[in-house]
Amino acid sequence: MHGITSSRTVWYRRLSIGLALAVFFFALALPFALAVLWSLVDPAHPWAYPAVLPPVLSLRRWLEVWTTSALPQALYNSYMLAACVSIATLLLASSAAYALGRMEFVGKSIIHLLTLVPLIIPNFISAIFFSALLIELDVYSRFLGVLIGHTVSLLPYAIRLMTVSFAMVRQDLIDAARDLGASPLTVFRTAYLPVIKPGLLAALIIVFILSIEEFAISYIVGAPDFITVPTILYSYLGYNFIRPNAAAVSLILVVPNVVLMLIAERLLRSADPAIVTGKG
Amino acid sequence: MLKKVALLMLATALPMAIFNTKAEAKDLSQMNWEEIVAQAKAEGRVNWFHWYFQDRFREQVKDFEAEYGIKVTIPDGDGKANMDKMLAERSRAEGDIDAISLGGAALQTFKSDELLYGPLKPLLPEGTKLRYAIEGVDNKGYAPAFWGNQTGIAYNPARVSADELPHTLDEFVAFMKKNPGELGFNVENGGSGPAFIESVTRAIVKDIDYTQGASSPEKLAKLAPAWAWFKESRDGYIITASNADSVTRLNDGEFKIIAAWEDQIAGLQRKGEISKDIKLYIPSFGFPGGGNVIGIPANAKHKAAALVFINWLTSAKTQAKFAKTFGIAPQHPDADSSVGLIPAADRKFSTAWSAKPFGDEIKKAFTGQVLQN
Amino acid sequence: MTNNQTLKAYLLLLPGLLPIIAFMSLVVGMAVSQSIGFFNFSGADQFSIQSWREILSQDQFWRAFLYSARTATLSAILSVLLAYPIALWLRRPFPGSDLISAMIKAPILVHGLVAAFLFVNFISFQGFLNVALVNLGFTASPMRMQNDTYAIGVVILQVWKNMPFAFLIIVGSVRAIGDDILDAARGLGAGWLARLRRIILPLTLRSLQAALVLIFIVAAGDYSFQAVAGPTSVNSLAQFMVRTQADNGANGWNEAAVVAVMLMGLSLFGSLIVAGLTQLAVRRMRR
Amino acid sequence: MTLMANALAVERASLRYGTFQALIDVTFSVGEGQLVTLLGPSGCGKTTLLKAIAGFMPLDSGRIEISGRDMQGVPPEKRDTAMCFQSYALFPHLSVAENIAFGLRQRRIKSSDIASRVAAVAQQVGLSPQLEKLPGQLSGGQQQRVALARAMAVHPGVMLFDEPLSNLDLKLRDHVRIEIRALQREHGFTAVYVTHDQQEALAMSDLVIVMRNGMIEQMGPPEQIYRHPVNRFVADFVGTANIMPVDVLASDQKSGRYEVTCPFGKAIIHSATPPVGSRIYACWRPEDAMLTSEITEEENRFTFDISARTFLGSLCNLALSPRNGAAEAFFRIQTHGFTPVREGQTVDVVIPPDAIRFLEEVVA
Repeated sequence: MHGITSSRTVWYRRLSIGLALAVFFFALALPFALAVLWSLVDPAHPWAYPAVLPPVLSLRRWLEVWTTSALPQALYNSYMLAACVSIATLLLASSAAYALGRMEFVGKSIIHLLTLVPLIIPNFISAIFFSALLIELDVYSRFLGVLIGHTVSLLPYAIRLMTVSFAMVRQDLIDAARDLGASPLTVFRTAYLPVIKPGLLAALIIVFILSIEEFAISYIVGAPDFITVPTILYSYLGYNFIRPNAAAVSLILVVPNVVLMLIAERLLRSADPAIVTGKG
Repeated sequence: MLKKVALLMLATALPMAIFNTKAEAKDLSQMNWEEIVAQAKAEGRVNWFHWYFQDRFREQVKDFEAEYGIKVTIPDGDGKANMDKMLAERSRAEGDIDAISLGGAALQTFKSDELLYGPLKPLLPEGTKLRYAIEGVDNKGYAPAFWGNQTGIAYNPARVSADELPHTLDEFVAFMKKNPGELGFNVENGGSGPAFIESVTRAIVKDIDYTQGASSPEKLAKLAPAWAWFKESRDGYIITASNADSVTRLNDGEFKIIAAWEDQIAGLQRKGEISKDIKLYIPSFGFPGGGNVIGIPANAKHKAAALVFINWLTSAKTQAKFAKTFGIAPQHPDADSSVGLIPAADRKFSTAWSAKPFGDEIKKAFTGQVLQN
Repeated sequence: MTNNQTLKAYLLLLPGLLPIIAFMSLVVGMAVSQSIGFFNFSGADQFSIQSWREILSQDQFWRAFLYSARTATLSAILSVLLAYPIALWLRRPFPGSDLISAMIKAPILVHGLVAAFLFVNFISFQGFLNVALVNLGFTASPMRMQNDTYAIGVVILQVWKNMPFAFLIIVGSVRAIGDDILDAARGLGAGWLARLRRIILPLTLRSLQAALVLIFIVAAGDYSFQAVAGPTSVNSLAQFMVRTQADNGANGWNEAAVVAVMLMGLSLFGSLIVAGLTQLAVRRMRR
Repeated sequence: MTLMANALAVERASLRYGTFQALIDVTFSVGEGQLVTLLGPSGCGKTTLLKAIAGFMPLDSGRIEISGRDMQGVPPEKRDTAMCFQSYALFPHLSVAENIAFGLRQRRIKSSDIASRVAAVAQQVGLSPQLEKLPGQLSGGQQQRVALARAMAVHPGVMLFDEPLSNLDLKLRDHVRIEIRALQREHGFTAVYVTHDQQEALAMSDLVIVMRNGMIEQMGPPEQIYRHPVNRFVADFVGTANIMPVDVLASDQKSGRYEVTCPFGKAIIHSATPPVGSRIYACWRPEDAMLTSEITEEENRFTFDISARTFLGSLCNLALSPRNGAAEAFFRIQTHGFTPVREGQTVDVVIPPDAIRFLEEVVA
């Protein structure tokens, strides 16, 4: 009897995994495959009605997008900005994360909530009125504007991730190191660093990715001349809609981030997955 | 809060102060063209704020870069954002914009002599040959036209034969009744759809002077019959997301006809993005045509380079090449005349855009009265 | 001693917290003060409710407001409804469950604009779905699904993008329920429905509410999905705000500020209402 | 013993997790109103057996009957059982009263009846003042009572206890143990009680079932388990035992007198049952041995060195090594706490012949 029930549960399980795979295929794999296909449409041979498949495939589209569009500039802007943002964010976040993770003080829970405020203000509101503020203050540097905007709106993620890391450092290790006469630097190296390093790196990577993906502030504050990969994609999806180019830019936006995110996830594997996304 | 503002100001003002200390260059009007070109080469770069086909213009300007050794940067901003930036930077000693493309009628809404450097007419070697009055607006020599374009109806011969095409308002009604959802036009992101709206309005409401830009509630109220026409045929047409979306979906076979820019269709065809079979015509009740101009903001950093660039852009050679590559109406009298898509016989149906801001109000009223009602 | 510690903690908090508080209060303050006539770019700074009157009397604004409220509510509820059973299913690991949770989390890695593009590409007139439907003989001619009037596309995208977040939030709390507690309920005669109603739902209420609030706020403030895949006949509030700012010259800032304040109000009160109603529903079910 | 209906019967129950055999052919039955303890070390299958009875784990083979009804395919929620968990498994979001009422609600009992039953059960376990509190606000002992009350409230055919006292401190444990036994006697409910604590098992059971490796090693009343363990495992697990291999030299089955050699010399054993082999194990309890200063017996008198003395207050444990023969072996005896002996001293010890039992296990 049990043999039958167990084979039935195995069968159910296989069916449900199959179903999940099918949903995954239609919801993610197939659309991406189509994007790859569209990005390979040869520029000289349009994929037009009534052709069901593109007539000629080539890599020329990629070459063309690379050489004529603002993509190299956008990539440079995005990655340069993301690097600055993640370093600035980490520098600002670490002492706050230390306080939240390792100290007890009055009003801690309120402070905790306050750090999350940027997450609940709709992005476009911060973007528009931050740009109004920049006009009011006569700040013309788009880079500076976007840098400040990104840093502040991504601070919550860094603070949260690093708070968890700091909280995981064991007090007995710190005490032991100090008891054995270690200098503050050695204490940091032996007791703190090994524990907070994964969280630190993950925070760095996640802020980096989120900065690259950020659209509202880059679009509103960066307009018109500070372009990032998402703003260029938005233009390809809107005013300058050319499907094959949009497909190529989409892939360029997604693929590196997926790789980075997998690394971050690996670093944070021991931690709660909700922390990785920071939105929990 | 004021304290914070003050702090932030202080923090941002410091680096600004360092950047803004460069001395003004010698006034260009005192130089001859050779001196201007020399000055331009010394400046070495020009930031051209332009809002469409940026990637293809990057190809085109390579000729200019090769000829003068001046680097052209074309950011990807949209037209509205470019204008906002110019307005926002007007009080700055030196702005980021060296040359800015503007819709022909854009200069009606603000004073070109405050915002723009010039007039350019006397500064450009061929300045007197160029066109400064376009879409019913004369910008007094501040911004020469470099792009002539026409709106019309594009159709996909794979879906519809030439003799089925509607040319009058009644034929449009009949077409939409017979082919519901086969006509596409946009409201946002581009002027081709608004051109259709404006043309229909103009054909239905005749007792308005469309060359007068002033807008009033009474004037707008007169447009009601046009909105009734659109509402009655609501199932007949589809609103698309942009100029480009209309074209893409026409190319996909989704629509039989769309409102479109001649230059956009031609440009995409010559690039190979869309089928070469797609054709264009102007219905007999007329579709607006116009063009775009280019000017130099008063606080441009590389004025000489911008001037040399504008001279190149509006030259007969470049205009002739644009006509071939993009299908535009060339704006230099010596350039080959247009090799456009629209049959020559239809050209007579071209009308001027209705003056702004009333022209913009028509579009907004359409959104309010027809779409979101 | 404790005071000293608190002082030290606050000093340490300063570099991280000050930018957040300064930026957010400046931005929100800017929006609120612009909405009532201050920081006016076109005229004198003075208190005026002109912009409020202007915006609140517009049909288009209210349509945008209701539209955003509706899509946000729908997206939040649908995402949670979808994520909840999956979280229950993956409560305990089984062979293949890691693969499934990895697949569920995948959309987090896909940028919203990319998702919108992929979706529009998929359902477009010449897209895969239509080609498949026509070739399989389900429809005679392709269906027009792009930018649909009822914003089904936008809701699908919102659910696609936000369901993983709901899943991550909920699965943690579902996993935190001990087997013993469920066994105890079972032993006391509770079938699966009774366990769900009386034990699991009440114990996961907080995370349910967190997921709803988060998705509601994200969806209410949506711009990209609406701009790419939304109906052309109506704007989302964020889109309306950007347009109001862009289309109305210098006055646009003040009117956009009104929209911004209303959007913040919608995010705050809308999400609170959704969370409150959930609590009521769960309370009632518990009986 | 009167003939009682079986409240619970388990027949040849077997259960496997993957390759691990958790239960092997387990058979026993429990009479109405009896308290049965499943005793064994961790991993012996006792909790698995309890969960199989509750229905949380389906058997691979065999059957379980509750009140004469076959439970095959009956889900836990439909079985007439209620379980007290080691973790208490109280519903943290429900008040004490709601926790107790949970099972009653599930049984669709009128709400007025529920209220009175909750009040009555709470009264019995002494929780009346705590009814409106949440479990998190109670002490461990109080939580334990809520778990007990919650299970009792539904008047289950069989109550199942999964090490219910293991999270309590020692004093409280004794107290609650007595209380549970009293309640069980008073209400006459049938109970299966899982524990690894042999004292608990001996103190409260009608029947003790000793398990190891998924099998029943021995079952019987507590005295029988303690007095007559069948093998080294039971002898050692239940109480403390001196286990030694013996060779049977001479036997007189009629009088039940056997002469054996054991590690410290020749000994006499009185046994009602004959040994199962000539070289088998025997055991005796430390408290059965007497120091010769207390008594003057000559039979089974042996001389030992005291190698360790542990003072326990009222009692005193001595570790002894035999004077002659196997120096490796150690034997434990227990005497009064005031016994005046020192480590290193030599003592004579008498082990009464009927204190030594043959185990049913031959020396391999």
